[in-house]
Amino acid sequence: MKTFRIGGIHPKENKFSAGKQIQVAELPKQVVIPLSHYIGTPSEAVVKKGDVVKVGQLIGKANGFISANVHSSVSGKVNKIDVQLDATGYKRPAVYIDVEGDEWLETIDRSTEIKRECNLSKEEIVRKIQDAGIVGLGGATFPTHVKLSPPPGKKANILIINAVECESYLTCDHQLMLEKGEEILVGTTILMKALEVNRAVIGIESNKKDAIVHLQQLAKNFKGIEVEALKVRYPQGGEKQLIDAVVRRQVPSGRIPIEVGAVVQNVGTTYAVYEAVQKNKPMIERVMTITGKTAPNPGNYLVRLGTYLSSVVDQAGGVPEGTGKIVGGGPMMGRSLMNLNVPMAKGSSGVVFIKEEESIRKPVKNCIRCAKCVTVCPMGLEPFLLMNQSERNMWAEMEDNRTMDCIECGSCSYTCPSNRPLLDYIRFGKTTVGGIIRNRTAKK
Amino acid sequence: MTYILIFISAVFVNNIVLSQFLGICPFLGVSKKIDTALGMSGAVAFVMTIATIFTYIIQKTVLEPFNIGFLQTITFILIIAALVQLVEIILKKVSPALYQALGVFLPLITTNCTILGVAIMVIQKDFNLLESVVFAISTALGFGLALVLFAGIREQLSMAKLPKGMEGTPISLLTAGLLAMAFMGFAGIVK
Amino acid sequence: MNLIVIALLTLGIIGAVSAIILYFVAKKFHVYEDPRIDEVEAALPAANCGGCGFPGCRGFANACVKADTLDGLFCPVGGNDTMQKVAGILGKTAVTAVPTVAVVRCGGTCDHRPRMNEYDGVKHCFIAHNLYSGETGCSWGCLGLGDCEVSCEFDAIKVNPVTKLPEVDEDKCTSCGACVKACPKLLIELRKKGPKSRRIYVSCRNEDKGHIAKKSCDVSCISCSKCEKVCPHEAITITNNLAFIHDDKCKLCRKCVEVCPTNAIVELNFPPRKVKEESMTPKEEQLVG
Amino acid sequence: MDKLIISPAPHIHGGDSVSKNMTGVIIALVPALLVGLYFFGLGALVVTLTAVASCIFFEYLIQKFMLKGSSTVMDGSAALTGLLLALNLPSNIPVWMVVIGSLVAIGIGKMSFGGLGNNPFNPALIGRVFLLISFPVEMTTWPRPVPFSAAYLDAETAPTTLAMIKGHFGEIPSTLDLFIGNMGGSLGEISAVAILIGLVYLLVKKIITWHIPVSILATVFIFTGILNLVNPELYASPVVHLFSGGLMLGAVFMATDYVTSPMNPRGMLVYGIGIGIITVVIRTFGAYPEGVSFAILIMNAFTPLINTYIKPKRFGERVKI
Amino acid sequence: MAQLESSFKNMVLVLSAITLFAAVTLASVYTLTKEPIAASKTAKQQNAIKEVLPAYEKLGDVEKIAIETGDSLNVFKAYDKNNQFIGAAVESVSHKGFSGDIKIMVGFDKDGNIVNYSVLEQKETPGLGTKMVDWFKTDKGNQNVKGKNPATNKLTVNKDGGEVDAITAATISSRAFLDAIHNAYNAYAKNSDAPGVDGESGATHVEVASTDSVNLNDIN
Amino acid sequence: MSNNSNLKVFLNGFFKENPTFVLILGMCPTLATTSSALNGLSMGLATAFVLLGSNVVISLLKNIIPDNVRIPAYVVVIATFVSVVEMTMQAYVPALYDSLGIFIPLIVVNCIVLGRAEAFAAKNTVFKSALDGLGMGLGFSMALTLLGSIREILGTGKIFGFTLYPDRYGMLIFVLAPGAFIALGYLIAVMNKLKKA
Ligand SMILES: Cc1cc2nc3c(=O)[nH]c(=O)nc-3n(C[C@H](O)[C@H](O)[C@H](O)COP(=O)(O)O)c2cc1C
Ligand SMILES: Cc1cc2nc3c(=O)[nH]c(=O)nc-3n(C[C@H](O)[C@H](O)[C@H](O)COP(=O)(O)O)c2cc1C
Ligand SMILES: Cc1cc2nc3c(=O)[nH]c(=O)nc-3n(C[C@H](O)[C@H](O)[C@H](O)COP(=O)(O)O)c2cc1C
Ligand SMILES: Cc1cc2nc3c(=O)[nH]c(=O)nc-3n(C[C@H](O)[C@H](O)[C@H](O)CO)c2cc1C
Ligand code: SF4
Ligand code: SF4
Ligand code: SF4
Ligand code: SF4
Ligand code: FES
Repeated sequence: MKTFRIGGIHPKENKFSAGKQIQVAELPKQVVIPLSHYIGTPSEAVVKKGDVVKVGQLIGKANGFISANVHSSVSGKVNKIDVQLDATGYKRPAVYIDVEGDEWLETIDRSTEIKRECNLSKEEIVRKIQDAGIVGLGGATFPTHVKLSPPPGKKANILIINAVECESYLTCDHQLMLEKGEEILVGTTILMKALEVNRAVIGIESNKKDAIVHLQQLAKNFKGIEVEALKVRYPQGGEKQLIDAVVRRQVPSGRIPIEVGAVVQNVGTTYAVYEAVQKNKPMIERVMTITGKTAPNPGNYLVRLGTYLSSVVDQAGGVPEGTGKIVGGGPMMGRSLMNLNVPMAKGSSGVVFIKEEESIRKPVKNCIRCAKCVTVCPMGLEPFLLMNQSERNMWAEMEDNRTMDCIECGSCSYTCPSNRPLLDYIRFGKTTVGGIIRNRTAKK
Repeated sequence: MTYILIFISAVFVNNIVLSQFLGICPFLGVSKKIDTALGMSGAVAFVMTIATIFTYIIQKTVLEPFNIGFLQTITFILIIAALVQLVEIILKKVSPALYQALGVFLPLITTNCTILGVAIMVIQKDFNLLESVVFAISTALGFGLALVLFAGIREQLSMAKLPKGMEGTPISLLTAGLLAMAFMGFAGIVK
Repeated sequence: MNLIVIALLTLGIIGAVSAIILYFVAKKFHVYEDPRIDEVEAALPAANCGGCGFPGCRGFANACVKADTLDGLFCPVGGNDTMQKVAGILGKTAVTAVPTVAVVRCGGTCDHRPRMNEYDGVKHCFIAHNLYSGETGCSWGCLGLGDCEVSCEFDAIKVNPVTKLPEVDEDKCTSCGACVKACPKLLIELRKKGPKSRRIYVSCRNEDKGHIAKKSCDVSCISCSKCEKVCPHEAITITNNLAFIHDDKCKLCRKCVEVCPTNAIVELNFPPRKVKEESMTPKEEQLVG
Repeated sequence: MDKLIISPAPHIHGGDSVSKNMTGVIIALVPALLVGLYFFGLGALVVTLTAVASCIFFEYLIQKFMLKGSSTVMDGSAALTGLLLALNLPSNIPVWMVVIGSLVAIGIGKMSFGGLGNNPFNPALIGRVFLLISFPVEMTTWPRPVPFSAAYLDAETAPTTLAMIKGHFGEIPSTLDLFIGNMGGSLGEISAVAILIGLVYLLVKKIITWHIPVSILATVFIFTGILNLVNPELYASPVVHLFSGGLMLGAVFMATDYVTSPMNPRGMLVYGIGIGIITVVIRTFGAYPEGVSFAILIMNAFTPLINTYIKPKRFGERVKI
Repeated sequence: MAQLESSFKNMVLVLSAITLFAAVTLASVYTLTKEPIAASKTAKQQNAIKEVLPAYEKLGDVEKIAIETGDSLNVFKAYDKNNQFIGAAVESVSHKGFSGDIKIMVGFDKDGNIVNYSVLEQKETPGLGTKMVDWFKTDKGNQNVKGKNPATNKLTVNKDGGEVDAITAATISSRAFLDAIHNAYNAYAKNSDAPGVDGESGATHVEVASTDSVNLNDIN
Repeated sequence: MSNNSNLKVFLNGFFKENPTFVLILGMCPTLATTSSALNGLSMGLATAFVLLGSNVVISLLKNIIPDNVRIPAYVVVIATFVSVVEMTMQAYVPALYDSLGIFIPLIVVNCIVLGRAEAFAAKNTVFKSALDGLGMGLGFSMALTLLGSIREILGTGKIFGFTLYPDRYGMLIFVLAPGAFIALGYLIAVMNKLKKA
């Protein structure tokens, strides 16, 4: 079975919500739709206080190249346009909408019938995706239309659908594949068309046997789409790792996947593309997993953007006793949440409750130079060294040792027998070194 | 074969620093970083070779014929001092880059006993000129090897938290001792 | 006797030959380096802190020698005395700088700012700051993890374990600015030391609207503009919901301190005032006492 | 919990710990220890217990009175150092020497550098080589292996295979004896098979990787093989070299010490090859019949350089655009 | 007094003066110590000869005898008052030492029995190889070589099948020492005055050299 | 000048500026010649003699030596004294001369000697320079003797040749190169500790 060639770990999978039917979350009373994205400039609000909006109506317009449109996920009245504390406690611009009814734009096709045919041209597809405000749902929330418009001179020759879901606990992509398999394949064909490639590979880790079988069955009817079962290994979902695993090409340091002719899209994104292109539905909701060892009711929920996490969590049985930490996203890469009063955003793939005793870090000991962090690092870095250098502000050395290559997968910190906070320091170094590099290029 | 034996002996078995106890001051002083250690080794190799040739010639053409061996110490040190200064002056002008790399070490070399030590040793060992040159170069290599190994260890140690009182010279000496102990394994390879 | 002659000749010839060679080589290969660089370097405090903006003291010395005037060149550690010395060596005139000192613009002690979360990462302000806004509701305030303390070469700034706020030791602070650069929350400012070390400043950086700020911290600036109005010297301006006292205009009249409803304005090293004594905040007591 | 905990990702940990690794190695050493006890009996027991106990004791003492930090006595590394030191000693060595060896290993070799993780040289080998140089006589007289023997200090002595090779006397034991361990030698080094069992355990438990042991053994095999082809009279066969002396113990347990070995596979291979070559050179040309200890210490000294100049295989390295 | 200015004249003058001073001092010290140095060098040899031979009246000529190793050894022959040959001291060397050559002086009586030996020069490990200085004269076990005859006794270490106990474990030095004894005996056996001794390969190349610098008979 | 300050100059070399423990100068002879207390002491005294002599002569000559030829002049003076010591030892204590070997001529490059000439003798009176040379020299001798004793005791169980315990308990390594480094390392560590305490 294929997998990537350097490093990697296998944390306990703990996929408690696997196979749980996607439930539609209740409509909230109020939504707070963030205008900013993880990457790129915030969108510009195009509604004002008091405006009445429908589901799917544009409320924020993309502002710049790497930015995406934002649409209302509910119908109702704009309460205000203000800042909102996000999961990190910092303020971001957002649109507050009081929900009234559930009135959708007429252009949106809400039927469940699968529309397979797509006769649009490449440009029309990309335009539709851009209008729909689709961003990558795999975590980085990078605007999808940007990825579909390769820089001049570069051309993709393979599309890889990232259905790896290598993070433990999370199951939203898995469940989506089981329930919307055919739609995803249609979405894949549309993406292939947009990229003008004739080969697409859906990479799925072998712990999702049912999904592999299901998609393989369906894929027989689609030209050029293969389903590849991959060995279970974290961080296979990282796009560089996935490309390596599927087509044995390694994206060189500081480059992007298109330079080796590959484009990677998450399954969720693919489904969103299907809905946007075939059903005219902008990005207004997504599937997320609520789970944890103590979670009373682990499951997958279809949630409207801007819904407070607290309200979704309440539907899933509330915060369990003895929770020490709540993680937004998977436990390896997600952020710990300060509280649940944050709105759900496009990139929210799940909420994981961590038990109190597991949430406190163990005391840090001396590095015993066991090199386990080096062995597991999927980028071939030396985390122990980078941490040492970061602690001593040796930025030039860190740059030489390729700190900017780190994908922040956390495998190193996960593995270290001395519980050293390797990634914390590497991130610190990355931020600083990144700043230094930016200053340098700006000067030139 | 003799040359190979001289080489092995000077680099590993009778390493100038670790078993002959010469050049300890720069060994302890200029070994904080690998780069400086390399620079110092280069400078020493350069000066040592030239100095050995000069002193050897003086010994054979002046001191021995005139039976004034008792002037050995004083003439050798004069020659070495003058030579170091000469190298420094010329290097500064001719190759500023090399001077940048080696310059800071040059003044240190006059008071480095390896140079004088090797000059005297080749006379004691009755080497011919070629053997002396090979010996000087090998000794310098041995010095460089010890210095660079040591610098590597010290760079690594700089990341560690040492016990109070051990920082600085004590830990360097201790490390040098353990290094010398490891090098004793080469004993007997060349007599 | 014969021996002495030979010895003399040998030594003499070797000496003479090397002297002559050295003499001529030195002449031919002479390279000039300004000796004043060494002199200036010797006059500097050798802290190599970079506070002057140059890499190390020698870099600064080099710059001083090369520069036409000493304008804009200042060693914060050595202060005016050192600059006078440097000026003396170089025959230039030094610009005198007003002495400054670091102040921390956050008054949110544990009492004033309830903690809402518990941070369990590396004790490093920068790392914590990149991750989230802080353990308290105020996303502007001090994280208390001591990056400033680590950055200070002079042991002048220390995080008080009780208040979890850094405190500056005025006598030790050389105003090198290292801590200013270190603080990710931009809380530290180099302010005029003031006559008899007396200073007044707004000890807050919260730019939230008043009610939000007040909610997260008792002693925050709520931009009520009372101080702005009461200041007779127009030394206070309010931008982004935050008052700021300009130390070049402030005449230390202390009117603003009295009117501030949240005690966000701090006065340092003034003789105690009788009237408002009871209502002093613990922090002020500490600072005044 | 009233306050939610906030920390940077990752939020889970694999559960590996220092003590797990150390106990793993100790477990892997059990077969070798048992063979030692079987052949050398009481002496082996006394030496092992003394070494382990005194290493732990000295670490505790130094930690407590001179370093003043959190105690690391319980992580098992001191016990492991003691055990490895013992396995490297003749079983008839006086107890006071074992105590000195432990003091040197822990005091000089480890704690002077700041304790676990900071020492540039392998502590157990520092202890052993210190003893070897200080007490060459006691360190080079080994008792004859006798099953279930109760003799200690007055045991009948036997030369090691390597001494026989070097001195060109005596009959070299059969390959089977070499493999099982029926020969003179330090108490833990004699049985190749027991050590190989330990190696398999270490590999399965992922405590070490194959690079170091395999590169050392392969280098020694090839190098001695060439010598043997050149002159079989003078140079012993590679099989004999592989199974005699401390080579196995060194390659599997001592060269692999995390702290003192390189930290990426390429570096490990260079390090292993270096150890192999130096071992053979000392064995065949040097004054000592055995060179593994020295070879490992010398390559320990090279480790920082290897780490500086040999980097792991970076992702994306092989593709050129 | 102010420091002299660095003018060219001053520099040359002062340096010359100092050099003169140095040359004079050194030359005079050299003259003064020349004899004691030479004396101490020969004294070492003379004392060694005296130590390793039975009481004798005078020494004969020094014979330089080449042996198989390629070295030629000095053989100092001793006579009693009747001018009878009573034995000879051989200055022998071995190149098999642990670190460097080992030079010893061995005395044989007229029958070729070892009278005594003295180590002239060795660089063996202190505390180990250096023990040879006394080891092979001490009555303990089978380590004493005094009174033994290399022709009849098997003077190798017992590890090599001989009858001498090595300095425990440190066999390198022991072997080298015994090697030097053998060399000495070979040279002795070839000396012109060795009656009744069957030299291993018969007397071959014997070269008589007269001692020029010092009169060896002075020691008596 | 008061006697007190003369005493200070003299004692300086013993403690505050001990060449071995504080200034870390002249490490080679320190390590090489201290395999026994006696060797250490002899080397120390030989160096002390050179120090004393060169300090005196240099301070005598300090005013007539032009600055530019300062170093060569000093070196000649020092080398002269070294050669004198060398020949004298060779003549009267040949055994000692053999065991100190190459390190006698190397006193020339011992940084202490030139260092004191530059730092002290060139600036002070003859009497003070003599005191300084003597103090430094004896401080150096003291350090060497101390190190030699430690190595001799640990290595062979003897001190100045007197047996303290049977030498089979001695740790040979202390007589050899590694032991020299290790012993000096810990000795300096202890000195550092004492200085702070
Ligand atoms: C360590 C790491 C793990 C990741 N794991 C996944 C994953 O399991 N599934 C996924 O879809 N994306 C994952 N991603 C994100 C992918 O790298 C990539 O951004 C995504 O597949 C691109 O598709 P998108 O633009 O449609 O989101 C991961 C990224 C990193 C750095
Ligand atoms: C600054 C930046 C520029 C990017 N430019 C492009 C681009 O021009 N074309 C493209 O296809 N992807 C581009 N990407 C997308 C990345 O390749 C990647 O898909 C995205 O960062 C999400 O991947 P992740 O989740 O693994 O981090 C860019 C990403 C970043 C951060
Ligand atoms: C530091 C050290 C110095 C040694 N010096 C000598 C020596 O001077 N003479 C000697 O014969 N062996 C010397 N040896 C060799 C050992 O004592 C021992 O004899 C050798 O390892 C092998 O013993 P064997 O000769 O019985 O085979 C020395 C060993 C060490 C560790
Ligand atoms: C695989 C492995 C091998 C080890 N080998 C040794 C060893 O040879 N000698 C030793 O003293 N400690 C050894 N240790 C224990 C520990 O790493 C050692 O005490 C440290 O060097 C002390 O800092 C080993 C540990 C591991 C995990
Ligand atoms: S977080 Fe970075 S350094 Fe650590 S394993 Fe992942 S890529 Fe490597
Ligand atoms: S995993 Fe931890 S202990 Fe091991 S080398 Fe990396 S940082 Fe050090
Ligand atoms: S407190 Fe800040 S400005 Fe003052 S000395 Fe310290 S770092 Fe420099
Ligand atoms: S003032 Fe800034 S740097 Fe100092 S502790 Fe507070 S947040 Fe950290
Ligand atoms: S004494 Fe040898 S280098 Fe300083």
